[in-house]
Amino acid sequence: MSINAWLLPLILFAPAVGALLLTLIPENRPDLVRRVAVLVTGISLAGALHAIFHYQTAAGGFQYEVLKPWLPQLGIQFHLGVDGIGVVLLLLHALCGFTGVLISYSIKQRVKEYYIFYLTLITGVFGVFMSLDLFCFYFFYEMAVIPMYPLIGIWGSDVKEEGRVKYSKQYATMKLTIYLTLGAVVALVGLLALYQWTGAQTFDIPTLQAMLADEPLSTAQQRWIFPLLFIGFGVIAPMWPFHSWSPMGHAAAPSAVSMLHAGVLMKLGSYAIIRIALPLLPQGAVYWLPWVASIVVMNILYGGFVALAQKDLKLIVGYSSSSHMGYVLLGIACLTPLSLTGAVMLMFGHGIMTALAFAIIGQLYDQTHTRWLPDLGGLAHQIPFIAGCGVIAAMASSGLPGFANFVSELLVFMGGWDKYPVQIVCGALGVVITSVYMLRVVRGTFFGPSKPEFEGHVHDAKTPFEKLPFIILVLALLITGSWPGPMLRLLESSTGPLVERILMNEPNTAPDSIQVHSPAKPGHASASNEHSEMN
Amino acid sequence: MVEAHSAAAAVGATDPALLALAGKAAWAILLTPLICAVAILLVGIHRKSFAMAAAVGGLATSLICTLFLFFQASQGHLAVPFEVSVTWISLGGLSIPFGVLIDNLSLIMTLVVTGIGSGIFLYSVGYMHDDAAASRYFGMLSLFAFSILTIVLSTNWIQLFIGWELVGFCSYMLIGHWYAKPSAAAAGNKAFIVNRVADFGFIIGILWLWSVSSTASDDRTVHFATLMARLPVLVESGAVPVATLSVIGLLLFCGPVGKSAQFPLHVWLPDAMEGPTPVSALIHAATMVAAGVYMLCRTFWLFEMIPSTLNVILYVGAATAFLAAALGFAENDLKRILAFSTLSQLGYMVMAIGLGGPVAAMYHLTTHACFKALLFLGAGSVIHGTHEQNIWKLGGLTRSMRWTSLTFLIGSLALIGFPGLSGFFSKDEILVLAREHNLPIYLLATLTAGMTAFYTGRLWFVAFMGKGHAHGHESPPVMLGPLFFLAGLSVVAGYIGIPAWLGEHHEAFHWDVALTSTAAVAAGVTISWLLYSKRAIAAGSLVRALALPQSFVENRYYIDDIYTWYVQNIQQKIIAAGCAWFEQNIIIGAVNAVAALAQGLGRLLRLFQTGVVQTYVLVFVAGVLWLITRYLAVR
Amino acid sequence: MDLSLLRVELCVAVWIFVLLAADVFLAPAKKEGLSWLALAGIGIALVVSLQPLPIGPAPTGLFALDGVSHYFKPLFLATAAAVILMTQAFRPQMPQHPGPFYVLLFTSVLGALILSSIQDLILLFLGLELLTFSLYIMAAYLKTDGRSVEAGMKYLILGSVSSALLVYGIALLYGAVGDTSFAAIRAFLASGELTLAAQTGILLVLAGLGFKLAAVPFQLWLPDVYEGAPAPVVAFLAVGSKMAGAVALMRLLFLALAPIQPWWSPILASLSVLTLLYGNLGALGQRNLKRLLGYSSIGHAGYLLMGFAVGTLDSARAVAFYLLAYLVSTLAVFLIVCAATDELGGDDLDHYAGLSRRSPGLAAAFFIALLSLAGVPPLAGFVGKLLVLMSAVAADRLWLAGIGAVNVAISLYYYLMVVKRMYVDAPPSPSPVRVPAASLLALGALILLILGIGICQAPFLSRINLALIF
Amino acid sequence: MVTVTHYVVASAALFCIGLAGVMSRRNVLMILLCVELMLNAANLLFVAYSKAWGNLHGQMIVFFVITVAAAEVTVGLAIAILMMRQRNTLDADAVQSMKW
Repeated sequence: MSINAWLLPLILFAPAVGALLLTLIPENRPDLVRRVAVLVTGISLAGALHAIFHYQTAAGGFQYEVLKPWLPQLGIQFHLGVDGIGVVLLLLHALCGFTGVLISYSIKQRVKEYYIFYLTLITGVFGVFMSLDLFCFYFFYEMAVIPMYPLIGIWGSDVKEEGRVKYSKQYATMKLTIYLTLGAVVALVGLLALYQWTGAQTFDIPTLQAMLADEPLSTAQQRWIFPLLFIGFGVIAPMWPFHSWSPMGHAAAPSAVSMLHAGVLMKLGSYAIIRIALPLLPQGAVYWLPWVASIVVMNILYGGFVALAQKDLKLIVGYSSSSHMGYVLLGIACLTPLSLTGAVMLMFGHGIMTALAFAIIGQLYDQTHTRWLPDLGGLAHQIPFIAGCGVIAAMASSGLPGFANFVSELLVFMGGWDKYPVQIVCGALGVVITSVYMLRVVRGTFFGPSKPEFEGHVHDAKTPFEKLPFIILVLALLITGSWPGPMLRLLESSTGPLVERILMNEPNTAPDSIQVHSPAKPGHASASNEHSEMN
Repeated sequence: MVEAHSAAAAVGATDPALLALAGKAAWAILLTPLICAVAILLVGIHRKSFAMAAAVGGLATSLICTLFLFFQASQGHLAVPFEVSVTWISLGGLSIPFGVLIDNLSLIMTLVVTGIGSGIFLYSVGYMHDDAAASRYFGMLSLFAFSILTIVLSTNWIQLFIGWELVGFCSYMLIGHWYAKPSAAAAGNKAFIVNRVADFGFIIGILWLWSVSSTASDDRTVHFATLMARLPVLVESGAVPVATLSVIGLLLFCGPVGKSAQFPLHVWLPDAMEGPTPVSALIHAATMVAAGVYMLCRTFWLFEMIPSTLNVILYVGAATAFLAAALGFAENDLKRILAFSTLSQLGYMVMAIGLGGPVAAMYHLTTHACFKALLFLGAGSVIHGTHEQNIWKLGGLTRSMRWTSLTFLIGSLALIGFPGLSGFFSKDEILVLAREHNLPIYLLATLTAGMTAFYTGRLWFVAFMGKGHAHGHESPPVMLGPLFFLAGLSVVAGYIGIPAWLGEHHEAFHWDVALTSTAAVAAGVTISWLLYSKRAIAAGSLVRALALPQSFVENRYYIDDIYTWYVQNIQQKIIAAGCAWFEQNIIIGAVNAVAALAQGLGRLLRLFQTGVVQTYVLVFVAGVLWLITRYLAVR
Repeated sequence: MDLSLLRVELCVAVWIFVLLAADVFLAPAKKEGLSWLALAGIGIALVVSLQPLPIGPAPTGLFALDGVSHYFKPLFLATAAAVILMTQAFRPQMPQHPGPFYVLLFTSVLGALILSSIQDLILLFLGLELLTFSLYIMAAYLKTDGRSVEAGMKYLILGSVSSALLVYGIALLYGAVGDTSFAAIRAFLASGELTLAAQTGILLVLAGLGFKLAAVPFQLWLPDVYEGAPAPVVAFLAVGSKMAGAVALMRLLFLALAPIQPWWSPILASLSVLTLLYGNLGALGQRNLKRLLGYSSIGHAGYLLMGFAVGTLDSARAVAFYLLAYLVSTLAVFLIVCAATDELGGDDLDHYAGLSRRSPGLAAAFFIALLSLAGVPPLAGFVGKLLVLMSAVAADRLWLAGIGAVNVAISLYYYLMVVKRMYVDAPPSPSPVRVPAASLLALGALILLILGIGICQAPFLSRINLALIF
Repeated sequence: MVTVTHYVVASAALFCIGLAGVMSRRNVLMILLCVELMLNAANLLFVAYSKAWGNLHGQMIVFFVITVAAAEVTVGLAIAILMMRQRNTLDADAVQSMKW
């Protein structure tokens, strides 16, 4: 049996098994706990790297598929598989998860419980990125949300403003959990409606896609379901005005959780939109996306302006994330191969960048016990390495060429220019705003004269092991940013056909052409056959 | 993957072996500094001497390769333009190459960058010898060299933009090299953000241009050569209206306005003097700020189609030249005077573009790069020797720093356009052009030449000639060497036929223009001599007589204040604070309100839960009655 | 009459006498053993109940041992077993004489077992009364605890009023139909007649069953009784009694009232919405864990009603699955509550502060059980809710499913408030909570079941699909 | 002649009286008695319908109801005694320690 058949389960279940193993390890062995966590996330990372290097770009489509019946009575299958988009996000998550485990070495309290929740969270997110069955998808999606609650509630920190508590961590984590769950259940209703109205008695995404290509839902139905899915998933994306859980959630979370949260969790929303809402509801997408394109401009500009007004480092990066996810949504809304590729690339780039940013802020906070910008300053004297990484993160965030963010934002702009020039111009303005607040952060934190209160007890990442997470993230940004070709080809193999299929559904196109362009893949056809036998 | 293709039609075929070698050399020019930068930042960050050696060696390699190509091309062995490139992004219909375009224009600019750059790198070895973070400095310097070469050798708009942004980053890092100084950190931020604002227009322009560049048969392109061939056809056929192209041109011009510090985005350049002086020389005098002008020359085929945009460029350039020169009058900081002078000279170059003379602009760019780098290095030498930048606290340097003063004098003379020196020739080209096309601008430019002479004279007479109290020591040979080298260049640059190389057949010398400008220069120098050396006129009384313009100039026309006011009061206090208020009270407030609503609704519902059993019975019975009255249906 | 149909009930009935006798003859010091005796009885009944169904024609008459009852009977017995284990864990709080308690429990279980097999309104009434009478006493079992007596009193008065209404409804229905058997009622309704008296009768019967299920507006007794009654009794109320009501309602709706499904469907739908909102909104801001669980149990009744309102076979199966998931999760929760109340010093939420520091395993089990109640994957409750919502969507009641879905998010809030106490707040003392080994074992089994049902749903659903055929 | 309708009306009246009593009387014993009234109203209805339909189902139920009613009163009295012991009152409204 080739490795491809069990690659995805390996990636998925390594952290889960790790979490189970941790339950058996006594609490007074934190080193062992950490080592197990490093090991299992390392296995996942290796698996994700293997997946991305061995993905057959020429063949495209879903690969490394695993198909097992799960709940055959309802047509639910345990169906895993990744296409170009999925494999990239898998890598993103593996990177963030692995570096997050390393960054979490600074957690000293209740280490065992922490890693159990953390690994559960990682499992959930992996599951989402590789699920090809709506049930599987939702299953892992919710699973990824819940561990956030204790992770922030126990190990987080209150968000303070001038010494007063602005958002308590309890408030932040409860809001985050409930908000995301609310979004998820709204999406769930949409998914169920989709399942029902399709009449296919299957949750299998490729099968549904093939069926809907032949017999699409009526336009009215699509127009109903699409906003349910888009808003439901948009909450986690996070789409304006449903974003308010995110900055304070980032701010209250412990650094590794912020990394995962801003780096990966927020991508679940946009990924779900790309994976489910767009291909299954093309007409709904065509109908609603112009509205979305205008709303997300609010994300970009508004998020940027609010970030300008913040003084808590994590809140700044938090609002910046909500601003930058606007580009992702804009790329989706523009719905061209270029913009969609750019959007996914940005999901990757922003994920890594923001993970890096939160790793840095975490290091700062652990040592200085403050994230309040006016209290900081001159830290480049004490922590030159981290300061260097900070400059890199700020520059990546500002869209400096050489980092993945530049390529992706450029692609979004180029791809969207024909459709929504005004929105693109506003988006480009957002880049300017980003550099304003990012440079303010860098200057306020690292530059300026050395402050006596930090001297002597703020320590740089010195050993290679301490530097490792930062180096991994910086390299990921630089490699994909300076030589984006391979990753773009990977993404294009999936985004191209996706957009093509959707645009087939533009009202002015003859419906006959649909069938020509979306032949059901042999694998999927057999999947649906199996399913019909089960019934 | 690497494809080399040469437009060999021009001067016969090139020998294939030479072509291959030239391709390798071209890549080497671009990539050696990058490799050195990476090496320095990765392994040399704590090894100062390695960093210095790598940086200097890297750029020297580039210089050698450039010289090789230059001689091959000038001898006619190598047909230019000549291009090697790889595909950086290829996605659907979009193809963005990354490569090296070698032609006369890029060769001359590459020579400027690598030649003057090598000198400055070498100079830095001395200048930064005692700096603890010299490795980072040299790493950034190497990265800068790569970035500026990316612009210079660019084959397309996107590559140009990439280099454009990267030089901005390097400039940011180098201005803020001494980050412990708050003013340096602030200056770095300012430079980066002002450039970002300008680049906003620039990238929109690029996007727009790209979007209109498709023809029936071909995809859109950002490639210079393709666009150059395609745009006239598109304009003629009406597919791209001239008005659209004019707007695109204006947007593209935003880039140079920021990078070349044209009015009103010039504010960052004086502040950028917070960086180490070699940086000011290389980045903020010779190369990066000239990149805007270079870009306009590189893409002049676009701008020559849109006269209205050229007009805007002309006036912006002229305004910058004049206003910046006036700012030089009131400045007391040695480097800032040079910075205003740089602004003014950049204005000249941009003006030349506006007048339709890219060759003149490029000519002036080259000579200016030589003498302004010389002036800055000289200033650096002064600062290195005296640790003082205020001209009034200097003085008498001709005695203590003889060689520095000599070279500084040569640079100053070249700057003011002393006949026979390089600045004289290049400025003359521009003035001739102005007189041909636009008389008022010509007069303004001549006046500016006089003003240049005045503030340069002031600088010289006060800082170098004045009764010395500053007892500096002369700089080491590693710093003096580049000074001599650049001084030599400043002298000879006017004689080596740069305009001819750039394709302009030199016309007869315009004595009238030359004489007029020389007269203006002479007047400027004389006045400054009278004021500051001879003290024939009391400077104070003159200042009092010109009180209003004086305060206007001293405050730099209040432009900085306007920007500061905007940032502090509009951006932060109204927009950002307003959004934050909206966020806190409306968005978060609405979410909290929903939560409170749920809680409140729960509390309201629980009003039934009185704990009194008979209430419960009552509600029970009421419920039954409600069911009966509501759902009883007669069939 | 074929007594083998009654085999489970007979077992339980016989064991009532065994228990009585043992209670009389056992020395007071050995009364502890009664719980094991009771467990043994349940075990025997459980084995009997798991015997395969006799193959034969669809049963007629008052009582039927069909797929539905065959599915639910083991569940009732398992509930009873869990409640007995809870009494062991709850012992410090219980009176010295546990004998009558087990007798009452068995009587109650007998009522529930009967309800799962009813084919006739008479048996519906009798089963309900048998189930409820014992519960009145059990609710007031802590004779010295004022709140327990108050709970018993409230439950008694509301219960008797509801049974009076139920009986009156049966009388009206009998008047309209002339018979009380489900088959006759079905035939009557199928003929298209639906007199006002019959409608009123049906509504009154629904109100009586709604009382058992705690449907709004018949739910007001529930929070008070949950708060006051002893925890093991609450567990039986929450699981056994509610499930019995649900089975009876299911049988009534699908066997007798099926022809007028379009009539009762909207009624139940509106009750469902009200119940969901009342339960979940009311639970916000509660401070007593048992009271909170009371409101939450009203919320769960809303989902059950939603399944009934949809009125399809799939929805009935979804309800059956939901009940299974609800059973394992709720029993796990109450096992912990029973075990912890004494050591923690009470059953307010604040008493649970820092439980995860004191007993990490117990807290983790509580966490999992609560999340299962909230409906979070990969736990049993999630699948139950999903099935109910799916059945609602399948019947084109998207809005109903939407309200149900939103309530998931609301309910998560108060469950997480419990989690917050356990995981975030500091413990008042570091001493671990001791749990009897048997309860611990049962708890472990329940947690495994919660996970197992949540992850491998297929065998359970197959079992239900086979059992539930109307 | 006395028809079924008369019995129905009478039983409804009886039922309503019982219900009103449950809601208005405060003494637990009185409430239980009123519940008895409601149950008996149902009994009356059963018997009347039994006569009208000419079958014995109704009459059969009546016996069950009577038995149940007796049991109910027994349980009720037991709880009332507990109430009396603890609170020294039979007032149902006085017992409201648990609410909201």
